[in-house]
Amino acid sequence: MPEKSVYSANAHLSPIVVTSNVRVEEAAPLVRLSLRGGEAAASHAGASIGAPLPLEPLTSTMADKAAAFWLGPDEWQIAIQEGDATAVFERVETAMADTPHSLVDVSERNRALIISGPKAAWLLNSQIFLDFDEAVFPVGMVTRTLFGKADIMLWRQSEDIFVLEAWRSFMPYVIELLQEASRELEAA
Amino acid sequence: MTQDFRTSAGGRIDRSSPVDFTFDGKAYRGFAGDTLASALLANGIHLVGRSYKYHRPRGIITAGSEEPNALVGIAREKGQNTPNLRAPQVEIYQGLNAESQNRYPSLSFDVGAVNDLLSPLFVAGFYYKTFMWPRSFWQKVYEPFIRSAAGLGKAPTDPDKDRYANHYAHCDVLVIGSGPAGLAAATAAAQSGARVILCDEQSELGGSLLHDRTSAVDGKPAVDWAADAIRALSENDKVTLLPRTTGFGYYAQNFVALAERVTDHLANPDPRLPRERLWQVRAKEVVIATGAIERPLVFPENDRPGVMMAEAGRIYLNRYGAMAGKRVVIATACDTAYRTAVDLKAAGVDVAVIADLRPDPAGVHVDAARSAGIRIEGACVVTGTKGRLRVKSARLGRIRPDGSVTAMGEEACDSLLMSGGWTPNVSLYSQSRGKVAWDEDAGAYLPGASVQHERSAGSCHGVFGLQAVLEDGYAAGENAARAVTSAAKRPKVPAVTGGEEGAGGTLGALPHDRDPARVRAFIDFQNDVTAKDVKLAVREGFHSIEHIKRYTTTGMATDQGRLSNMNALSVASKTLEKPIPQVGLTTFRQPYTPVTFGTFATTARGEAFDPVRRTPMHDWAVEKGAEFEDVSLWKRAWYFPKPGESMHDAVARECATVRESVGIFDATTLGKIEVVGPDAAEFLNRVYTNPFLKLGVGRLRYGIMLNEAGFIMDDGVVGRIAEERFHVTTTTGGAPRVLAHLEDYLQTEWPDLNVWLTSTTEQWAVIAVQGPKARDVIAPLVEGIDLSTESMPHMSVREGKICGVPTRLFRMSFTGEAGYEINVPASRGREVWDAVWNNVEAVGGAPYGTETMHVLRAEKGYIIVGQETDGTVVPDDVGMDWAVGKKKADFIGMRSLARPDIVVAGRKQLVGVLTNDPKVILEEGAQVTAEASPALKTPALGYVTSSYYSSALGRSMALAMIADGRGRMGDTLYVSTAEGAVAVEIVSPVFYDAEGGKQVA
Amino acid sequence: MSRFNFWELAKNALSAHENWGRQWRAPEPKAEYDVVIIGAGGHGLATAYYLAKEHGVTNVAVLEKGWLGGGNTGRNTTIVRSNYLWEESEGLYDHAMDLWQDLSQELNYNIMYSARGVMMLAHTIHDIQVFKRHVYANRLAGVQNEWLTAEEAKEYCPPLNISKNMRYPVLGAALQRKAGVARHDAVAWGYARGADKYGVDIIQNCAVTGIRRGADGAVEGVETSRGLIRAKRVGVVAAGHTTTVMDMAGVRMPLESYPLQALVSEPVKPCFPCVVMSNTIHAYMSQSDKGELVIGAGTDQYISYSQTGGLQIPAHTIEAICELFPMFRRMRMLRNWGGTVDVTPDRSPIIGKTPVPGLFVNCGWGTGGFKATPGSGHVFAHTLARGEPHPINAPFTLDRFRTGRLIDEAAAAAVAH
Amino acid sequence: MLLITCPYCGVERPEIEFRYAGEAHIARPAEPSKLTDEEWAEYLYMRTNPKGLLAERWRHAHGCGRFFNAIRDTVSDRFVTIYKMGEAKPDLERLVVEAAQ
Repeated sequence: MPEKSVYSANAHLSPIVVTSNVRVEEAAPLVRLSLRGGEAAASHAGASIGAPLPLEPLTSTMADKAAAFWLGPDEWQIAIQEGDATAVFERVETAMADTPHSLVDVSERNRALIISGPKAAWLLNSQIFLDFDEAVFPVGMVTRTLFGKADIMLWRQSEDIFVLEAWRSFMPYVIELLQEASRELEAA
Repeated sequence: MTQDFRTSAGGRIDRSSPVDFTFDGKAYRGFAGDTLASALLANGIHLVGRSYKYHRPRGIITAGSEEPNALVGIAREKGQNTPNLRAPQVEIYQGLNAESQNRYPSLSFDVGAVNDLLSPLFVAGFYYKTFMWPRSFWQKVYEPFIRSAAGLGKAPTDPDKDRYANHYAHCDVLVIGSGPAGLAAATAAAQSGARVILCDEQSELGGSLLHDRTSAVDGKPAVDWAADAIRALSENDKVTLLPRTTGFGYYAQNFVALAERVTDHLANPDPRLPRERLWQVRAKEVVIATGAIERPLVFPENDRPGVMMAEAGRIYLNRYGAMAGKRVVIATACDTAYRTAVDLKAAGVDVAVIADLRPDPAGVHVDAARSAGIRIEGACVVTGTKGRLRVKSARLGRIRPDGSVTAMGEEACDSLLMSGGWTPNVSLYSQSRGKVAWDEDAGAYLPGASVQHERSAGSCHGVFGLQAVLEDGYAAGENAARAVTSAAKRPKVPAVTGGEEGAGGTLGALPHDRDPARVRAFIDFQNDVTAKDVKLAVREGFHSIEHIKRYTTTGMATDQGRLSNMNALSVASKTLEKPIPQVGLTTFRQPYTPVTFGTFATTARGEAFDPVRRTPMHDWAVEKGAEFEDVSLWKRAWYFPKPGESMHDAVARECATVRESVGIFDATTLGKIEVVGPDAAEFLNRVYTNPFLKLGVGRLRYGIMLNEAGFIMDDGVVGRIAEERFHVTTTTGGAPRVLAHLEDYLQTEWPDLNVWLTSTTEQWAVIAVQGPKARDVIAPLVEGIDLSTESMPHMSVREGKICGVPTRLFRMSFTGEAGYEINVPASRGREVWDAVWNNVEAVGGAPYGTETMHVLRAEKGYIIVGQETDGTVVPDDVGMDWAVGKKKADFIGMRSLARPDIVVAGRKQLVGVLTNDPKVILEEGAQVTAEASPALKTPALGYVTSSYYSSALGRSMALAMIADGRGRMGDTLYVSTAEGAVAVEIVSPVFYDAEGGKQVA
Repeated sequence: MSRFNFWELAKNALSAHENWGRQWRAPEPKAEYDVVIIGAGGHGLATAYYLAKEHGVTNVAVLEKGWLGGGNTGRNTTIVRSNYLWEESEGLYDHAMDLWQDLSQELNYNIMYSARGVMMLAHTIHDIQVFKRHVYANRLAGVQNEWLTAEEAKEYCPPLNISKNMRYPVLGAALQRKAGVARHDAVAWGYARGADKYGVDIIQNCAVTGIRRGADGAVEGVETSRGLIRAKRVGVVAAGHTTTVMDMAGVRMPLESYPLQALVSEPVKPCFPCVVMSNTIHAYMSQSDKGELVIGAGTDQYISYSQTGGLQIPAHTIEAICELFPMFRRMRMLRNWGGTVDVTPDRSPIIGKTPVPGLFVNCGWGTGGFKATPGSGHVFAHTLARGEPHPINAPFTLDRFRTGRLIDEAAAAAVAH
Repeated sequence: MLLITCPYCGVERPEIEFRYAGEAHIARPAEPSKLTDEEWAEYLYMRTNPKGLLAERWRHAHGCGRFFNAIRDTVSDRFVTIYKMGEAKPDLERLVVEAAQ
């Protein structure tokens, strides 16, 4: 498990699911930037946030208070633990110079959940059709996929910790279904 | 009632745990571990149901999911009935209430049995030949009669209170069936380190090993070996064991669906548990180990209660300690029934005779029976049974060398156990799209080549005898593991004693000495299809097995022909004088056995049926008493009634407030796409009808998007934020479709363009402020933007701050009034809304909903895509030729606009409509005609697309699409209403501020 | 051939039904016919029947590569209705509706037409606008269709959930009372028996392998697995396989073939009185005379001739059924199957001439062809007999895709706002 | 439910992550206005719809968002090959021969 993660539980909110073997919490706000463009753009952006952007499909890179996620062959999501989205945006945008690219502030578009515990993968498999065997979905892997009928981004932070992002209006749906699936974990 | 037919000891039931239950209201007692069928048998009950067509009394015939007769309804509470449950699959629990089905008033006296007397008329397909006169009688008399006689159990009547779960799983090897072959396969695969899922439809894993008292494996009784194997698997954390779980659907690319029954067997299930769970499994390799199904014998009156499959008799005896009868006749064409005879005899049951079709039965099984002192008759056939609600005796006949039969007299019995041999269960293989092949030696269809990563093991592909089945299972498991992992190990196959293969079997109707016109030998028990029905179908020209099935309904009952198919096929084959493979085989389909709808629907119910999307300001609207409407997945505030206000009142007030003062509106749901890159303008120029190359930074433009067929697919406002950055809006419902459409062209047709699209719909909360006081309301909150018209005219965009929050401020109008759309980061939406609302409220403004928005835009003649347009409308039809860039060489849909029937005269065009009576509000969708009462089938000129009361006009108004509409200004036409046609005048579609001065002020 | 009626049935009962004759012959193909029809589904057989009966063209063969009625005729959910929007569609489907009413008597075969009403649910304001447009348009055309409130809809179909708390509440419904269901196999068998009676040869297990054209380009016959069969007029009524057959004549078609799935529950006593359809949440259901709930699912997204599809398709439909009828969550699916449907760009059929003289086509019925069977056969028989379309099928040309005069029912109903 | 390999992500994913996008290699004409109505209708509507190998487009709509091409047998639904947008269309006749071997 990485020592630090750009994601941390939002201390102002109570956990969404707590059982003996799984926990679901909402993550604290983050600055999120969507970067589109070629490898040159990625290289500039990586330099500006202090973490090289991943070029391997479905991988992520970490830095102090920042992370970058491969989402497509010309698409990354950059997450930064910092307050002022506009300032971060300007800093990265400036670093791009004349490289063709698209940088869009999507900080507010997504909310994130942290799902942790020995039953985290089991819980996710109630709605996600992915194989969470570590040989198939190793720590550090990130992907967009479907959670039931909602589009999500899913990142494996460690063996038992996943981060799930969804567009904000879809998050109540995701939460309801996670709560629903977790009910039987408390049953005898 | 006492358990008169319970053995004194043995079986897997827990005799120390009695379980009380009722059947048809009568109390019975069984033991923990009993199924409903075994408990009823132990209580001496065979009669459990009535057949589908003739309402004949029927008994338990099998011990498995293939049961066609013993179907019951079970309800834990009123209205929650589950019909058609198979008694051999129902585990009893304390307080279980089961009801028999398809009988009135009772199981032993059913008035529907009158159908049986009419059976000479009610042959296959009789209903196609009659019930046609008089015409009206079909629906009024005949059909209701047929419908009430047909059907089996009663549907539940109240909403299901149970919950259903879903689970996606992946594994290396999925093994379906946990009998000897499946257990061996799972063991071998697990020993190789593979991830294994082993499922079985029964409550306990082990299959036939659970009732095998004669075989030993590695020196242990078979059942103990099974227990050890299961324990070893359960201790392996890469193995998932799923009892009560039916592998019901084999789909493409080794996707297999399983249905797990989680709580139905529990007396008091924990409400946190789901009732059932759908497992959607992607397996690298699948081992099908679903066994074989014993075939009934087709002899006259073979459907009498008390007649049962021989292996079922053995299962009930050995596994449940329940005796099928106290004096039993065994009719067989196959060795395996001898095992039943031996076990019954050992348990103290009087085995009257084994009537074997074969002239000289021989072999180890026969020898065992003979040495147990059981009478064996070769060349002997059952030719009928007697008894009303339970068999009392069996008629026996001797088969002579010429095939004729002579009577041998009757043998008294209270149960008749039969075996026609075994049919390999190829359903799942067939579902996997494999082609079964007829094997003449086996007398059965067997799996052919594998089409998917699948292999069958054990008797489901014709391997019989315990030693051979185990070897086959181990090999299947090992080979499956080998296909996915290099670490596969060769397992050690245990040695078996006993459990030898039993030979023999027969297909089709048996010979008899009875009057063929008077007796019936059933092939499909539940649907009452006899051998004669199959012959009749052939006689009438139904020669394909699919035709025979459909005409006679054989194989269409809830067992899907599992017991009947091969016998029907054989009768058809003999009648047609064609070998079986030429007659064909009907298709096996999903599901293997019936699966609860709730298990398919899983968690989709209520708000989880589809995501409910709400804006950051939703709760505010709820507090203000808004009514909502569904627009795609979004809930949008429709209108804001004050106490006592009707919708009409509320909308009229909201409209007037916007026109006279100011209104605030939640526009968050509009789709938003950030289009960024050096070629952004070029791209937009290609995808909109409008020109975009010269749009200045800070300016907005309304754009229309066509599909390639030239029809309007979406519209919206596009803002140029920077030279290479555009903020595009779409309709609420169109957002995903538009983004996919744009990505399609960008990636497929124009990959050379340097431009990228990012959805920002949910990045922004959007607050529309519209009305003459709009600027005054927001001005105090805005920093860094000069709001004066000179500096920020209509259709412009500025970046700055509002309430200290960064904003993209659009000056635009969809109402005809001056107005703004304030884009702020979503999480700040509510606080900015509250601040703006304070100012709006202070000047007497109001919130408004989508209905008012619709009225206001209609007064201006603005279209709504999907309301004025319907996927068949081009820009000129709605008077928007002005938005089509005439100088452009190309844009999506442009070429289609030149097609002959697009440029033809007489197309429907957008117009305004005013009723002669200003109080009449037309219905949207009403048709427009030239005459008040046109002759029938006169095509309409068009239809009303939008219709409202306009508070600005003080009267009703409407928009319509009318043929040649722009050439009909001032004409009087007619519009249909529920009460008849009303006269209307055709006018311009712009009703309000035609000069457009207000919105630019 | 004996007539079918109760007395004949009773008489035959006395002879243990040993004396019933064949409902249709199994003839060897002749060398030449006046008309060859490719495809012995309901539409093809109906075409042959009306050719013989109404146009006196009896030297007709219907070629079927499998067993008659074995394609979509025997795989659909048997819904019959005619409350379509556009005048062209209204004309076509209502013509069929008229023929359905007396079809049992016409064919002397009980096809069990049951006018139990088809109700289409509105869940959004947009749905209401669209359905009312249908109701008013249908009224002008003399096509039965009426608007019901949600409460009236529940009265008509008591199991219906009209709670305001549903994800997509029922806001009302359009009801066509004389619409309903029929017994699909009986339609094929009745037309087959009727056509056979007039001398039409129905040749099963006869696959078409080529279409022979003369020097002038006109059709001369078809090559089959049972030899060359000459005919100057050939009608292709091959549903999902139309593209393949038309390829043999070198004609490109605006068609794509998709798997369409359907399913039935186990049979239960009568619990569902009518047909209910919901386009918005993708469900349609009725209860058969056998007692099964008959449910239509959607098409898979990809072109396929496999006659099977993915689990997610029926699951999606069952979700919607359980939302509309929450008591049926405890019912169980008995059987799920698939067919192959041919879909045109505007979701309306193509019935008429092709660029090849003598070659005619009747295809593109998509997911809704069963309801049109009698009407389709009737107007296509006219087209084949006269060489020109009947006024009812005149708009349904192949050429409309060139001119842009589409008949787009789906667009009129499906565009969200 | 099909299992589809996204050539951009390099992994197999269930069909529900993908959107079908119809027949592949139907290039939009460079200058539509120069086409006759027949030619334009051919581009818009006429499709091969083969019983056998079909070159078709899919989009990894709920994954990386990329469109790509695939060759699939429409009778067995089996994918023969999957390739990125812009790569040449394989020779279908050769694939048929190879599949038969």
